[in-house]
Formats: sequence, C-alpha cells, structure tokens
Amino acid sequence: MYQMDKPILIMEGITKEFPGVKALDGVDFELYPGEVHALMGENGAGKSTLMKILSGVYQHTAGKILLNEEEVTLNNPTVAQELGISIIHQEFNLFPNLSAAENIFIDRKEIISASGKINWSRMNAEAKALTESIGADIDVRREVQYLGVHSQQVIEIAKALSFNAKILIMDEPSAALPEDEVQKMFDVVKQLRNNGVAIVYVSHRMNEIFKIADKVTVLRDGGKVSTNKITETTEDQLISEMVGKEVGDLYPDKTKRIFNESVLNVNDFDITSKHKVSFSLRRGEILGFFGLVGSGTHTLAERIFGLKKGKGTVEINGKSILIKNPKDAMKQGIAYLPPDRHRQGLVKESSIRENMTLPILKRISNGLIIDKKAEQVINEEYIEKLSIKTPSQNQVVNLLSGGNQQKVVLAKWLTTKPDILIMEEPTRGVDVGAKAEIYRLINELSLSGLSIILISTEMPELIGMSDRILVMNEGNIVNEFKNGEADQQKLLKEASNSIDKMVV
Amino acid sequence: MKKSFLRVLALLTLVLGLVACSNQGGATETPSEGDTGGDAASTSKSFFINPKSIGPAYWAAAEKGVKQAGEDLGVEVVFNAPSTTDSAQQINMIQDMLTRQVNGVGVAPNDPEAVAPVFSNALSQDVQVVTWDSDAPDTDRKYYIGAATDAELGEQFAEMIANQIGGSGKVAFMVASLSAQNQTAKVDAATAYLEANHPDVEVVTTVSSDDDQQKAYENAQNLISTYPDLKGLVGFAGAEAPAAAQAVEEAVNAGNIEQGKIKIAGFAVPSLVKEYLENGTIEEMVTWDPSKLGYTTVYTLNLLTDGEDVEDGMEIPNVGSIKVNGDIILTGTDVLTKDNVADFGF
Amino acid sequence: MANIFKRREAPIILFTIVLFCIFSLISSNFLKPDNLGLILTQITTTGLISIGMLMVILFGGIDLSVGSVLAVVATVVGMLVNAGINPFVAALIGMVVGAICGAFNGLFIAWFNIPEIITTLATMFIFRGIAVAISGGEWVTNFPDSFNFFSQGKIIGIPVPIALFATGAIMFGYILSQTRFGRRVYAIGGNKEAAKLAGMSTRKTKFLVYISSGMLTSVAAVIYASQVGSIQASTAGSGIEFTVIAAVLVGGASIFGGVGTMLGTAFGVLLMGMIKNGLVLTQASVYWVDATTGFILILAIIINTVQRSRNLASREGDLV
Amino acid sequence: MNLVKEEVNTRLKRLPSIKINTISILVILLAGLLIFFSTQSPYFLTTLNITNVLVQVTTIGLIAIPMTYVIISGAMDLSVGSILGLSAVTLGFLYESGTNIWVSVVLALVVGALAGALNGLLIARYKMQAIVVTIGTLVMLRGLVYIITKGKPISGYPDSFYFLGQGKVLGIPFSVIVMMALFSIAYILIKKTRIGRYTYALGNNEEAVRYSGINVVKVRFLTFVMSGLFAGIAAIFYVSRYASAQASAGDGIELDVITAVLIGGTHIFGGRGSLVGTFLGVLIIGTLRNGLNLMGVSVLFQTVILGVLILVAVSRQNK
Repeated sequence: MYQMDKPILIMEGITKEFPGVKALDGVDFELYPGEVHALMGENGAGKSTLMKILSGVYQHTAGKILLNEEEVTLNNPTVAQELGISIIHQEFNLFPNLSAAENIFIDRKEIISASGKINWSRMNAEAKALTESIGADIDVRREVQYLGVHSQQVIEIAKALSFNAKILIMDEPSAALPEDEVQKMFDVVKQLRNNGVAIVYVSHRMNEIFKIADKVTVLRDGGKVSTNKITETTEDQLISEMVGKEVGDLYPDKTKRIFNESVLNVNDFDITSKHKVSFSLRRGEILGFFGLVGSGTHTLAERIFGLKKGKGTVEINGKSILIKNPKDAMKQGIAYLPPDRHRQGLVKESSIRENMTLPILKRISNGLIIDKKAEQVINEEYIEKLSIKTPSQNQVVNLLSGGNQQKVVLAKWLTTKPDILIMEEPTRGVDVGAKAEIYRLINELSLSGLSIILISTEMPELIGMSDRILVMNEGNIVNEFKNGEADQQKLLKEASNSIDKMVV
Repeated sequence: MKKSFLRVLALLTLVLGLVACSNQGGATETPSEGDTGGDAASTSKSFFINPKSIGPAYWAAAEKGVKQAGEDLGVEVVFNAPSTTDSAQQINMIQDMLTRQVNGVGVAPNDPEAVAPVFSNALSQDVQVVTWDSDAPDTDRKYYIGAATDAELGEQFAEMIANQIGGSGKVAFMVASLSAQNQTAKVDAATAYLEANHPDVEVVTTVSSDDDQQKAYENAQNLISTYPDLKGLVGFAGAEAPAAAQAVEEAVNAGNIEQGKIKIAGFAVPSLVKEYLENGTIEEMVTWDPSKLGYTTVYTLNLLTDGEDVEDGMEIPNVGSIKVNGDIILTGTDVLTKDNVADFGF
Repeated sequence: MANIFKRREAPIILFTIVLFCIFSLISSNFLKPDNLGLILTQITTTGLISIGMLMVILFGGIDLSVGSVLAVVATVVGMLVNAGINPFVAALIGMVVGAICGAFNGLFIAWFNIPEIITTLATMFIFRGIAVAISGGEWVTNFPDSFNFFSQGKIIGIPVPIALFATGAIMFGYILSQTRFGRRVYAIGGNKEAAKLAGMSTRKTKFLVYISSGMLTSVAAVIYASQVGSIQASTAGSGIEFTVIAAVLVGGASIFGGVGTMLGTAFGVLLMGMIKNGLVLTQASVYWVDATTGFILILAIIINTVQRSRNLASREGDLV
Repeated sequence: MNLVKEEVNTRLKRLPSIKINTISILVILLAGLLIFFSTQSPYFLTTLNITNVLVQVTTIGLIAIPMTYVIISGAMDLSVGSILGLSAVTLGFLYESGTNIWVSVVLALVVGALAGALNGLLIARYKMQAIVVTIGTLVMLRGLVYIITKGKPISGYPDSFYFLGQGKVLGIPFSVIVMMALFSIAYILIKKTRIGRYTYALGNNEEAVRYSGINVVKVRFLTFVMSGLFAGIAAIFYVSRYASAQASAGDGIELDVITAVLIGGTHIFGGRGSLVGTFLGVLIIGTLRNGLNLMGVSVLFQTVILGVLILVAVSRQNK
C-alpha cells in the first residue's frame, strides 16, 4: 500500500476558544498521504470544530498548522481549497437552482474562457467525467433540485475531487447514502487513497470505520483521547473512549417477546399507482422495514400517515379505514416520526413545550384556549420519561443536542398516545450514548404494547431492534426475515437485486 | 441592556432631530409678519389651506398664491395635504388642524361627500370653511372658489374642441382620475354639451392617467393608434394636454399622422404647453392660474373671519375682479394661445 | 421540442403568444407595425428597470424604491438639461446619481444586513422626498429639442429607447447566463450558505447588483423624462415598482430567489405592455381595464405555478 | 461536554429578553414622541387630539391585526387596500339599490372575507407565492371597484349607520372601542390558543407543522380570510366615518399597514412578532403623523422622516 513517511499535515496544540468557552483544547493531529484517518467522537466532542479549522471556516486561537512542513494560515475556505484541502459537509451545500455540472464547477476560473464567458461544453464534459469516475450516471445538465438525494451526494464528492484535493475531509459521508452507494463510495475512497490523497473520515458508524480506515483518532470534550491503527483497536474500546465509560450492549434483549392479535393489516395498498404492498403488524411488535433510497419505504410511511394521497384502505383493529389525511391517521392512533428532524420534526425556534404539544393542542384546549397547566404537566411527564436533558421546558429546541432533539420529536408523538408508531431513521445524526437510550425507549414502548414500524437504512439497528424485517425493493415487499434470520449481506442482497431477477 | 438603551436614545435623537430640522426648513408655514404690516390685530389669525395632495406642481403654483396672500394680509397660513389624493388621510389632516384651532380652512376635497362630517365639526368650532378648486356642494362649506364651475369648464372644453375640428368627428377624453368628482363632473357636462350642440362629434372613449404623466403619455399614444380617424383629444387635468401634445408631435414626426390632424383642447398649465403652442401642435387651451385660486381662498377666509363678506364684482389685489354667484366665487378663466403664453408666470 | 416545453419560460411565452393572437383578432389595429413599435417603445422604461429587479429578485430580495429613484434621476437630469448642460453629459450624471441611490440601498442591504423589503420601503419614502425637494415642487419641463434624442432619436434605424432596452437586456442576459458574476447571482440566490463556502463574497455581489440596478433605473429615467416631456417629482414613476415586480414574477422568476431568466422577464414585460396597449385598442370600457389586467396577471401566475409543479413532479426518485 | 453549544446557549438564552426589549424600545420611542410633540404644540396633549389620533389609526390598526398574523405565518398580503375598497363600495352599492343598511354591512363583510378566501385559495391550497398573488388581486379587485361604481362616490346613509364611525360610548369613539376589542381578542387568540401556536410555527417551519398532522392549508387559508374580513370591517368604519364609499378608498394603505407591523417588531420573514408591538407601531405612525401635522410640517418631510424611522427602527431585524 502507498504510504509515505512524512506527514502531509500536522496540527499542533490546536485550541479554539469561543467567547467564554474552549471548544478545542490543545489537539494534535497528524495526517499522512495515502491514509484514511477516521475521526470519531460524540456530538460536541470537537470533531466538526477541528474540521472547520482545517477547512478554513474557523480560525484557531492557539496552536499551528503545518502543511508539508510549512506553517500555513487558513483564513477562509478558498485558501484551504487552493492548498488542496477539500471538505464534503454532511449537510449538502448545493445550489438547487443550478445544474449538476455548475454545482461542481461554480465560481471556478478553470471553466471561464479568456473572453470571460463560461465554457459550458468543457464544464459539462469534465463534470460528466468526474461523476463517471465515481461510478455514477447523472445527467449533469439537470438542475439539482430535480435530482435525488444520492445523486446530490455524488455531486458533492465530485466537487471536492475537482479541486485535485490532497487532503479530503468527509463528514458523515454515508449518512444520506443508500447502502449500495456506500459500497461504491468506499471504492472511490480506496481509489483516492491509492492515489496518495489523505482522507479524514468523520463517522459514527463503527462498521464503516473498520472497513475503510487505516487509523482512528478519538476526541472527547474538546481534547484528543487517542490515535490508534485500526488493527490495534476494537469497537468496544473505541466506544468506551468516546463516551468515557463502558456502555452496555447497544440493543436490548429480544428473547422474551410475545405477540398476539394484529393491529394493522395492510392489503393491496398503493405505494404508487403501479406498486401495491400487503403486510400486517401485531400488537407490541417492532416491524423493521429495510430498503434502499427509492425503494418506497418512505412513501409507504407517508401514505399510512395520510401525508400522501393514494388508493387503498388499511385495516386497523379489524376495521377497514380510509386515511385521507394525517388527522384521520391520528384518529386511528397512528403516529409518525419523520426521518429529518430539522426539516420535518421540529420547529427549532420554538420551545420544547411548544414542540411537544403541537399535535395535541386541540386535546389540551378548553374551547379555544390552551390549558397551560395541562401542557406543563404533559411536558414534565415526558421530559422525565424520556430523560430529556434540559434546564427547562421553555428551552428553545435549537439549543439542544441532536439526541435530545430527537427525544423531543419522539415525545411529541408519544403525547398523542399512539397505538401504532411509525419511526423513520430514529437515530440519524445522534451520538452513541443517545442512540442506546433511544433503543432502550423503543424497546420499553413495544413492551408496553405499542406496535412499531421501524424504517431504517442502518442495518445493524434494524437487525438489533426488529422482531421481523421486511425488505422493500422498487415499491414491492420482496422478502421477510424473522428474528435472528437476517444479516447485513442478506438484507443488502434482497434490497439491491433487480426485480426482474426476483420474480422467479 | 445598557447598549440597547443607548441605541434607543440615539434613535430618538435622530428622529426628533430630523423633525426639528424639517420644521425649521419646512417651507410650508408662513409665519405671520405682523411687524411689517402693522395690522397687529389680525396676526393671531391662522388658516389651513388644504389642496388635494402635496407634490403636484399645480398645487405648488397654488401654494405661491396662498403664501402671497398670507404675507399681504398678515395672517398665518399652513399649506399642507397628504402625499397622495387620499380622502381619508386628507380628512385626518383637516381634523388635526382643527385641533390646532385655526380660524379657517380652505379645502380642495378629494371626496366631496366624505368631508361633510368634518366640515360640520369645524363649523361647530366657529371655524370658517370654504372649498376651492373642487367643490363639495352638499356640505356646510360657506363658499366654493373656482376658476369656473365644473359644468362651465366642461362646456368650454367641448365648445373649444368642436370648434377646432369643425363640428364633427371622433374625439377622446383624457382625465386624471376616474373617481375624482371635479373630473367626472366636467366630463359629464362636456358630453352633454356635445350631444346637445354638436351631435356629429362622437366621444369614443375616456381614459385615465391616475395622475401619472407616463400613463397619460402612453394613453395618448394608444388612442392615436386605436382610432386612426381620431380628430381631437381633450385633456381635463394639468398632465393630460402636454402628454397628448407630446404623443401627437411624435406621431407627426414619425410620419404616422399629418400635422394638425389631431387637435388638442382642454385645460393646460401655460409653462407645460409653451413649446407645443409655439410649434403649433396645440392651437388654444383653457387655463387659469391656481395661485389666484389660492390667493382668493385666503382672502375670502380673511374676510369671513372678520365678519365681512365677499361681493360680486369686488376687486381682489393680485387677482382681479371676482364673480360671486350665490355661494360660488369665480375668478375666471383665460384662453391660452401662442401669442399670450409668455404672459403667464406659472 | 419536449425540452422547449420544460423550459421555465415556456408558459409565459406561450401565454404571450395566445394573448397576442386574441388581441389581433379583436382589434385590427393591434397588428399594425406602428402599434407594435408603440408597444415596444412603451415597455422600455419598465423593461430597463425590470432588468435590475430581476437580479434583485434572483437574490430573493425585492426593490420597492425604483419608482422613487426614477423620480430623483429624472428630476436631476431634467434640471441639468434645462440649465444648458449637454443631454448626454446630463444623462451620464444621471447614471451616477442612480448608482449612488443603488449604492445607498446596497449599503444597508449588503453591509448592514437589513432585509431588502425594509430598506427599500424606507428609501422609497426617502428618495421621493429628496426628488421633490430638488425640484422645489415645480414641474421640470420645456426641455431643449436636443433632449428629444432619448425618446425620438434613432440608432441605425432603431428608436433609441428600444435600442437602449434591447442593449440592456442582451447585455445583462449575457452577464447573467454566461459570466462568473452572473452565475454568482444565481448561486447566492439559490443557497447563500453554500455560496459563502464556495468563497463568493455575497456582499460585494449584492452591492454591485444594486448599483447596476440603480444605473439601469437611471437610464429608464432619462427615457422617461425625454418621452413624457415634463417631470413632476412627486408622482413620476410612483407605483412603477408593482408593475415591474409583477412583470418579473410573471416572467417565471421566483420570489424566493435563484430562479428566473432575462428571457422570461423580457416576455413578462412585453406581456404587461401588451395588456395595457391591447385593452385600450380593443376599446374595452375604461372601468374594465384594471380588473381585466389583474385577472390576466393571476391567470399568468396560475399557469406558471402549474408548470413548476409539473416539473417538480418529474423529479428523480419520486418513489422514496 | 458540548462546550460550543453551551456558549451558544448562553447567548441565545437572552432571546426572551430581546423580545421584551423590542416592546420597551417601542414604548420609549412612543413616549419620546409624545413628550417631544407636547413641547412643540400646546394642542397635542389634549383629550380631543388624543381621541383624534386614535380614531385616525382605526383603519390601519384594524387591518394591521390580521397582517400581523399573515406576516408571522411567513406570508404577505398586499391586496388589503383593494379589499377595503371593494367592501366599501359593495356596502354603498347594496344600500343604494335598496338593501337594508345592516344587511348591506353584513354582505360587505362577506365580500371582504370572500376576497380574502380567493387569496387564501391560491396561496394556501395551490401554493402560489403570496406576494405575486396579492399584487394580482390588488389590481383586479381595485378594477372591480371601478366597475361597480363607475368612479362615482356613493353617499347618503341613514343616521343610525353613522354611529359606527362617528358615535361615542362614554366619551370614547365607538370605532376605537371596536379596534381595541379586536386587538385584545386577536392578542388572546395568538397568545393563548392553538391558532396562534400554528401561526408562529408555520412561519418558522411549515414542513414540521405539516408533519405534525396539522392542516397547514386550512391555517394559512384562515389567515387570509381573516385578512379579508378585517379589511371589510375597516371598510365599514371607513364608510361610516367619511359618510361616503369612494372608488379610491384604501388605495395604497397596504404600505402603511406593513410599515406599522414592521415597526412593531414583527419579523418580515415570519416566525416572530407580536400584536402588542403592532399596536405600538400603529400608534407610533399615527402620533408621528398627527404631531407633524400639528407642527405644520409638510408631508414631504413627513415621508422622509417615516423612511428614516423604518430604516432605524427595523434595522434590528437582521437576517
């Protein structure tokens, strides 16, 4: 393997102080050409601050950065990019109104001809070549707003590659990618590594780290805990380094579970006008759904909750019900925890209190007036039940950590006292500690009789939590795995097989 | 907290400073110059003269007469109005001035009906009320001061255009507003007059500029283009005739119509149509001097507050003799031609 | 062909053509070359202002002060011309004044970060006051004949106003679609944060846009003054902002920024001008003109929305 | 842990106090104006004049109430002036053609609400941009007004009707009482009921509200219907006070209303704002106009002062 002795990057004693607080305290970090260096830590440990300093978004208050043994000042992102440091942010930084090619090459001198005109044909050709080099087939002339999430991610990567980056920072690159694309991305990362690019790989996902990384550095509370070769560490060790203490098994024990009657029967239910699904959910069951992006799992959830219109009725507790809108669904005791808490789950400028009772305002109003007292009682109850860490229920949600935010969304739906809870990506962007807590909560809820549909692209989560897993592919349910039957290979195979081959 | 307090202070100072400045610089108020006139008894009098809006040059011309009268008579005059011809804001302003306990108000009402309550209110406070330029006959106003009545003017315009086009053909009316009573009254009178006296003159349409000169200009262009056999344009307000003349002149220059094919009549401010009169695009127009209206308004109010009254045929300095017909005071109109256009100072 | 219909400008172009046909059928005078020339001449002021407005709207902003800027510049230029200054020199000075007004807006918007609508609402009042103060409340009129060049003159056979508008539209159409500066405008309007990360200076770009917008408005003001022949500072250009904003939005631009083209805007302007001209030509009752205009406007907006949602429906991966 | 966040915490925790500041700044500003004007004009601080100011702001005040809702919910309504005009002439037209005055009043309110419903339908149901749609209806509805009236003001109403805009109860003008009452009701609605919660949430994150199972279309639709209805109410008082329904009634009032709402601290991009602020904003504009009128300051300077006030008072609304 390509490995050089001299580090391309040395960060020494990096300290970052915000008025009154130290976000980073004397962190050392070294990066060698041709290595994939994983950076781990819980949310707030300082990973993103460190990477923002490296990519020129923030300036450190103490310490120094050496690039090829020369001290550099990275005072804005452009300088960093010109020095060969590129970053792919977790949240897309794309222009929805511009074409894919323009997104890759926006504001770049290279594609401007001598007359000052943009050289469209050259830009499109280079963009095409770049995306193809990552194995993606995208119409680079199409506006990004009309492209799917996975294509948007490809554009992000292509954009970074277009800078001939010597150092590439990837912040949670797999978060939005479907599993099959993750594999493709790994191939690209390996390719880059072989070309001598140094890659900083920021991720929460243990299995990915062990698959792709050469080294791993763990941060905690703004300081560095350790740097190890991946071969010299274990998952357990990393987790305990990250949280500072041992955590028990992430997933609860599933052995003593019994289910009785089915609460939800879905028969010939439209996903689209062409695709219909049938399945049933039993009381207290956690029914997992796995599917790649575009498989129809999200549409299914929105259909059952009445957010998307379509044909077909569902049978709830033996009664056939036509759900036309979310109100109908909620009347039947259905709740839906959406996948994107920032956009769909929370009104982040509002308080915990206001968020939590948003769906049940009608219930807790006397006539038109909201019963503040009842609202407070409900809030106290759920803040305690879900152990949401907050100084008060009047806290603005924006200020909570990702895990606590997710708990607020969960609490919001639990206040509706649902019988059936559809959860989509319940632990996306949540750190390990909070993850374990959310899993414990889900399990408790199901034990108390709540029936749960768990839709996730995170396979360990599905395997660890579900009693059954249904796999969807191109709008159809293609297979069912009982508890203990599924593993990641099998799931992925079913989910990514072309339908033609499946119909035997 | 301290910082934001400072900020508020700064803000207040700025706004109030501006207010103070504008008050000093405000050219609208003519302080009474009692020391020059020696007529010390009347210096305590103040009148509020209220045009339809502030800004249009027609009213700026009127303001000159109002101020001149204020100076001559040694009374304080406030000349103010909303920035648009908005009836509600105008009435609010009259009310504010009544609070200030002025002795008389002269109003050019934007809505003749709407001013009735505020006029009776004024009367109950012993404030003299007259209307000028535009009348509100169904109110408690004492007098209306105008160049001529709307009906007379409408008929005068009609006769003038009929004359110019030789008594037959198509004409179009151009007004400043479709809802201003003094405009619609003139239009109605002109239409009736033409029907009765010149049945061969056909009024094809009435267009409104909403007091916007560009719109008046485009209206004229569109009319010329719409009615190839159009023979006359009648402008009922100050901005219409020059806009019509400009459009006609351009059409002539472009060779689309012959010189003199489309005649223009109606009201005009001399300085605005000077060049068109001189180059022959316009032959004659009706005009009156708004500053005379303003002067007469202040003069009348002054008489009324002194317990005197106007008389038919009485001479008013700077204005000339006036005609009093019941509760209507008329200062008279002039016919504007290229020979006398230079004599008008507005 | 199918691609043409997917273009954002397609509905407005189609709608303009349909309306054109309707007017031609109703009024025989509509199709005359004179009249078509007239429509083109009449849209030049709104057209020039709409170019600047398009850029402002591409940022997700809105400029309510254009009418007042027009009044300021028209008054200044008119007074300069009457003071015996060469019309071209006066026009150039007018452009500087327009640029200063634009810079004033840009300063508050780009540097002090005050939302566009608030800044321009304020400057709408302020500039109007300044215009009237400069004019002393009097008509600025009786311009020398040489000033007529800007309304009646011709450049290689094309009337000057049309030539100026066409030049402006083509120039800024090119800048917006083909140059780095233009693409920055789109990028910032599409995603401000991403634009910052890509190293673009939002402030500088915005500032420049407001200055160009001020200059374009001042060109419009010169044409206005020359066409109308007399300027009344208190009313000149008042309310023009609504016509211009409507034209840009009807032309397919989105009030949220990032979306809109010069071609669409030009057609929006043309549509508005055609409605105004056509309704007089069809000899519709004067009382019906506003109602019909509003109705056609809403119709155009509906058609735009339908097309946009159809485009979104064809989004990749609609099964998610 | 979470050092950065905590830092942000301490900064953002001051949010509630910022809100109080907005109100206190407005109160100080209003007080400053009152003191200043009373030193400038002996007539300013009289009961008569204060009553005057209050009566004068009723039109703007009434429309500013729903406008606050509309702007907080992240939209905008430019058509209110035209709706006012339409309701006013509907009232006049119906009464003139022999309908009972009170029936006419009710029908005028219905017409206002229907005009608002048209906006609401296009904006809420069909997701069209609020500014664009309301510019369209602004032009169209004003056109309708001219079709109905042919430009002639309609006047001559029964005396009982004039009570609304000109009558007094216990020395306080009836219209002012109605405005205060509606402000209070609207305040309770936005502060204490779910409608208020939905309005704020809509302005902050419409998607999240939709995903909470709330009928977003209905809420937004209602804000526009309310906007139309209140423009109708304002029209009734307008006609009653001025004894005349004129075609140009309410022309351009949208800018005054929006100015008042913005000065009152409501955020132009939605999500933040208060009715108390709006009320103060309305009073500030009314007081400024009245005081400057009393001082005899030309309106031209008045508009410049208003412009500067907007620029300075609302400049805190950074993006």
